Amino acid sequence: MSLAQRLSSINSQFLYLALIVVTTIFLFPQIKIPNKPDQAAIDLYVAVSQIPADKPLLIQSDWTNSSRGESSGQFEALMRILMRRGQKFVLYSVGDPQAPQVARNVIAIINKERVDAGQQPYLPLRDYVDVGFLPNAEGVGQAMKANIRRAFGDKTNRGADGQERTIWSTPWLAQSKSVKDFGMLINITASSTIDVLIERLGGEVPLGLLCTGVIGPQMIPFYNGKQLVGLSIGLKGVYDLEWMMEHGVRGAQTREVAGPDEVVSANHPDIKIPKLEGKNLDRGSKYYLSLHAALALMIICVILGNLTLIGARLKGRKA
Amino acid sequence: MQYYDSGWVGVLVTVLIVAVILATIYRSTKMEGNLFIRRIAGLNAIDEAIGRATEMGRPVVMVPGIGGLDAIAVQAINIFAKVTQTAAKFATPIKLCCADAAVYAVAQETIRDVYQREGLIERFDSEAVQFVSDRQFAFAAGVAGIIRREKVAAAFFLGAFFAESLIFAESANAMGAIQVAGSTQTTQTPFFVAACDYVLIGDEFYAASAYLTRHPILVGSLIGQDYAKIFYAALITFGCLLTSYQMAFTMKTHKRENRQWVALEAPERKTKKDTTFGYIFDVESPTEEEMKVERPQRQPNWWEQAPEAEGGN
Amino acid sequence: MDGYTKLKLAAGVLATVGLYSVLYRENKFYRFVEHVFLGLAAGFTVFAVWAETLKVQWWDKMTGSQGEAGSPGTPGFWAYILLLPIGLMGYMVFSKKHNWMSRIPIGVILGFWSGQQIQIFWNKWGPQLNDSMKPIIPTNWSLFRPDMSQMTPEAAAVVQNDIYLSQAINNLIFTFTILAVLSYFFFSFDLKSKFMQTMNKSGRWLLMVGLGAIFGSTVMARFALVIDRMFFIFVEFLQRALFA
Amino acid sequence: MDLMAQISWSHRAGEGGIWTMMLVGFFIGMALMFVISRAPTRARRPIVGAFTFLSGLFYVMLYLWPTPKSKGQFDIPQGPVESVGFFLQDTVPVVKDFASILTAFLLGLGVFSLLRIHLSRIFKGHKDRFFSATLLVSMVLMMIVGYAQWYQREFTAAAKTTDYGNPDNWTGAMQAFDFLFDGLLQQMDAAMFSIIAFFILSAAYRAFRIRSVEATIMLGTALILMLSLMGLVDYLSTTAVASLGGDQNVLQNFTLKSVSDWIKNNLQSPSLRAMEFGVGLGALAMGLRLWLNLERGGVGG
Repeated sequence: MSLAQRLSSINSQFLYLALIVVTTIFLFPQIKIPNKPDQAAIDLYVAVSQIPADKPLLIQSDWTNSSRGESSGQFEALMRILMRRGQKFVLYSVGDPQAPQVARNVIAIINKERVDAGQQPYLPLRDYVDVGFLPNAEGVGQAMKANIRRAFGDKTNRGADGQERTIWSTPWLAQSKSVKDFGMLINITASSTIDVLIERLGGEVPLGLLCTGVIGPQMIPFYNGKQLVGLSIGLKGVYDLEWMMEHGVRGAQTREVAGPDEVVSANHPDIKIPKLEGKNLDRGSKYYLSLHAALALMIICVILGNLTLIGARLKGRKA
Repeated sequence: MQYYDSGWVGVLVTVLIVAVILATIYRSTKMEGNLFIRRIAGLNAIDEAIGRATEMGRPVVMVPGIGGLDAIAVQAINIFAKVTQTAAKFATPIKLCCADAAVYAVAQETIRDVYQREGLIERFDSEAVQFVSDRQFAFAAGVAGIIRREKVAAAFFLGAFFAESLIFAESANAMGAIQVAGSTQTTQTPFFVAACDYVLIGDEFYAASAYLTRHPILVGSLIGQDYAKIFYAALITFGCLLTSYQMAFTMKTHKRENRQWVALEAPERKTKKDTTFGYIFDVESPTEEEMKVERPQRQPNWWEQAPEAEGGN
Repeated sequence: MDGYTKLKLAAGVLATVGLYSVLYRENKFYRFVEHVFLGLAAGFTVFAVWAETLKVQWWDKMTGSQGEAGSPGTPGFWAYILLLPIGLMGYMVFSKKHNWMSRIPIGVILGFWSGQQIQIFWNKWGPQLNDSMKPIIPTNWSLFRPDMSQMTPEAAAVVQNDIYLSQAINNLIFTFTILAVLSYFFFSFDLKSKFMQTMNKSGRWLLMVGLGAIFGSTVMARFALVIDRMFFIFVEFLQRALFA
Repeated sequence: MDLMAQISWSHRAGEGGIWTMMLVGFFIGMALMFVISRAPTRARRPIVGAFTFLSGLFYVMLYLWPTPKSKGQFDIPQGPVESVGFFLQDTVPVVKDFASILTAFLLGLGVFSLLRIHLSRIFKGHKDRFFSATLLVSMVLMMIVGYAQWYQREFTAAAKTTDYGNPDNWTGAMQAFDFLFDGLLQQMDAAMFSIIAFFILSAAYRAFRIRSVEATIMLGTALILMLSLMGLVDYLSTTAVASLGGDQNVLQNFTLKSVSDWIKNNLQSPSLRAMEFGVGLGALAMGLRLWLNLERGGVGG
């Protein structure tokens, strides 16, 4: 058996083992890999950064632990951005009964981080409201369009004083009577809940999307069609967000000399968003090197797989 | 409200497409003879797959996706009904795994119906159609287990599949099964293309029932869909040319301000939004002034908050 | 880290290893974990169907709530009970005589789905059609858009609105792709003309480009998840919990 | 219409009246069901069709009927057009849940299917009976623990004063639920999800070969996209292009990132869009056939 043949008939169990080894080893070295964020992610970041501070956001968090590798990094980054900017938001889920809990866990972790850094934690009712799980994605979309107050109903949150109060009792939600009164609706999802949103709330409120790499390609046409103001896809998207938080974004027109890592947005000629202070690089940076390794392994596999095919063809040509 | 500005165009187009589909259905029910449908390789493979399962004496597994009960699941079950029809004749055992109780109910009803109509009800195994789990990955684990334990010889994965598609495809591949797959989720199609023998791409899936049964209503509906596609193509071509012409050779002399056309000082280059189609598609929202309506107020019911209290503390 | 947390992590790791063992081959350990998985999932569904869906969407609305201090409560809308017999008809599927009745709840569910298809059609596809009408005649015949960082805002605005040759060519490719792929999905016409056959064939090839691109970007998602699992096993469990 | 207005659709909670009304409603429903079950064979299809049509009609009307502008909660509609519009808008929050409520009622069928298969395995001494028993035990355990902790969380007197968000206050049932759900079920979800990565690797190795033009095109695009996701490779390609100098503007278009973006925007996006156009039309046509009871073959009968 020639080497080429042997290489192209590897038992799949060896490949599986190789993947485990490769991804694990590269989790440990901490290297900051240079990055150029996607324009779609830049658009999302800029759009979020430009929402007036007094306009609350709607955050539809539909991910669970099964897509933790991508979604939790995205949600963490989003929460950090919003909290640093002091943006108020309404958090709800339609995708899975378990989604609110994983979101709460992330908020608790980031709050701890904030307290450790000497900042105020983000508290229910005061800084955000937690609507929890609303079953039936299509129905919720329909109802939000018709009447957002009835769609969310009389959900209560426990305030800092330990009292349960209805979410509509918060002063910063008083002016929000319809979906149109919100600055943006951001969906963090691993499923097709975003389709439901585009179908039912498209045009009512700007839609932003943080999705997994699986949903991503399918959503690019909707981003190009301006139905989404921006989107961050998968682990690369997480790293993009972390990178922009760490280095800031400027428009192609602002002529100040910037660091080599600063992000330049082609779609926003005269914008200047400074870097955010505090912990910016987290899960995206931790996993990115392993992702490289895994992708490299994949490419090697494809090449090996093709070796015999090419070899056999060459042989056939000679004969 | 939805008819405001150029909003009526959307309603009109929708109604038009619906009308065309209904018209072609009507027309084809009146026509005689077999209507043409282009070859769809994945569907021709059904008999080959079942034939092999029969030879090997191993079961055929069918999965109608993991979505809830909607047209996609119904379409998948329609195709499976056809598969079952052939399998029933050869007494090949089938396994139909569902991820939704409502889909399970439909499948159970339909599959039994197939055996009944073929006069082979004694071959119907009431456990052939089973509900596995409605949690995505529990379902994936369960079906992968079934595929491996039952050593299936043919596998049909048709419907709304998400990430779990590859778990099924590779498990079936490890068993050496012939696989026919198709998903309306475009993101899963490449994985099926890579791992399965035959794949239905895009709306070949929706064309399948017409292809298999040649029922005039279904074929008529397919023709209607084709007309709609031609309409799309024509609209895109025409829109493309008109937009190009307007953006390249005409200038903008007026702009719209507060619902009034105001003359510009100097003509400007048109952007996409200023072209005819840009105007039609980009529906302007009404101003607050236009939205204002005074209506008499009714008394609130006892459980409703009085208007002034709304939103307050 | 307390004992309970360690135990919980250990159980998670064990379950992960159990499910991964199928990669080697189907075995008893996998079969055990698989059945635990299916059982837990079914149990959770039975719990969630009442606690998360029926209680909130049906029972609470039907029975209403008594007001507590300050709030007047909500009335019960008893007519919701009428949904129950409709739902029960689904169970007729096992009856030999009345199994057709199970089609009624199914029909209602499908009816709602179908009605919504017509309702959402334009909102989803209209903007897509609009975006597909791209200008293919350049307004500026130089190949590329110049670097705008040196320009005054007025000059930049003009440049931004111009369509350069490269952009026009890209738009032409875009339009051709969409038409070619669309032609691949014509089912009921026998494409006899040479032109249409070429369109059809290039449509299939361009479709493969699209699918390949999806494959390429989706791979990232899969690897991200396996990386996260390894992070869970080796960092969260072994490094931080067991050998901390 | 007058008769409809006479019926009180709502009743104050917590009084006997609401239960009476529910009971009456239930018996009316069951009586209707009985009447329907006596329907002659040829009336069956129209009955099912009527149910389907009416359900679909709601959303079609919602789309076609002019939506009243800025409807306030206590506004009285002016004229018949607005009356219908108001009615439709007010009914959306009620009707939206019907489908999911009915689906939830049908879950019993699924549970029945599971029980039937696994109980028969246990009693018939199937070789996998031990595993079937495992399944049933974990199912029952999860159910009991789930409902127990839910009850403690929502309905006990202690729930009003205790903050169960804090794990220190958890009861035994809550701890058990956390272990089963968070410790096992969720981890299994994640494990099964991540297993796909392995399959993708073996599938790519086995099937991603340049056998035909189509396969080669797909493989080539996939490789470019994968490389572009590697920030390091992308950075190197950008640096390499920049170091070549010359006419920067032109060469900039041939960095890995530019090429992959170009593919995404000018080839992937339109080809997927065209495919989705077809799928969208397919769904619309199928929806139309189901709504109007025109579906034939298989499910349509």
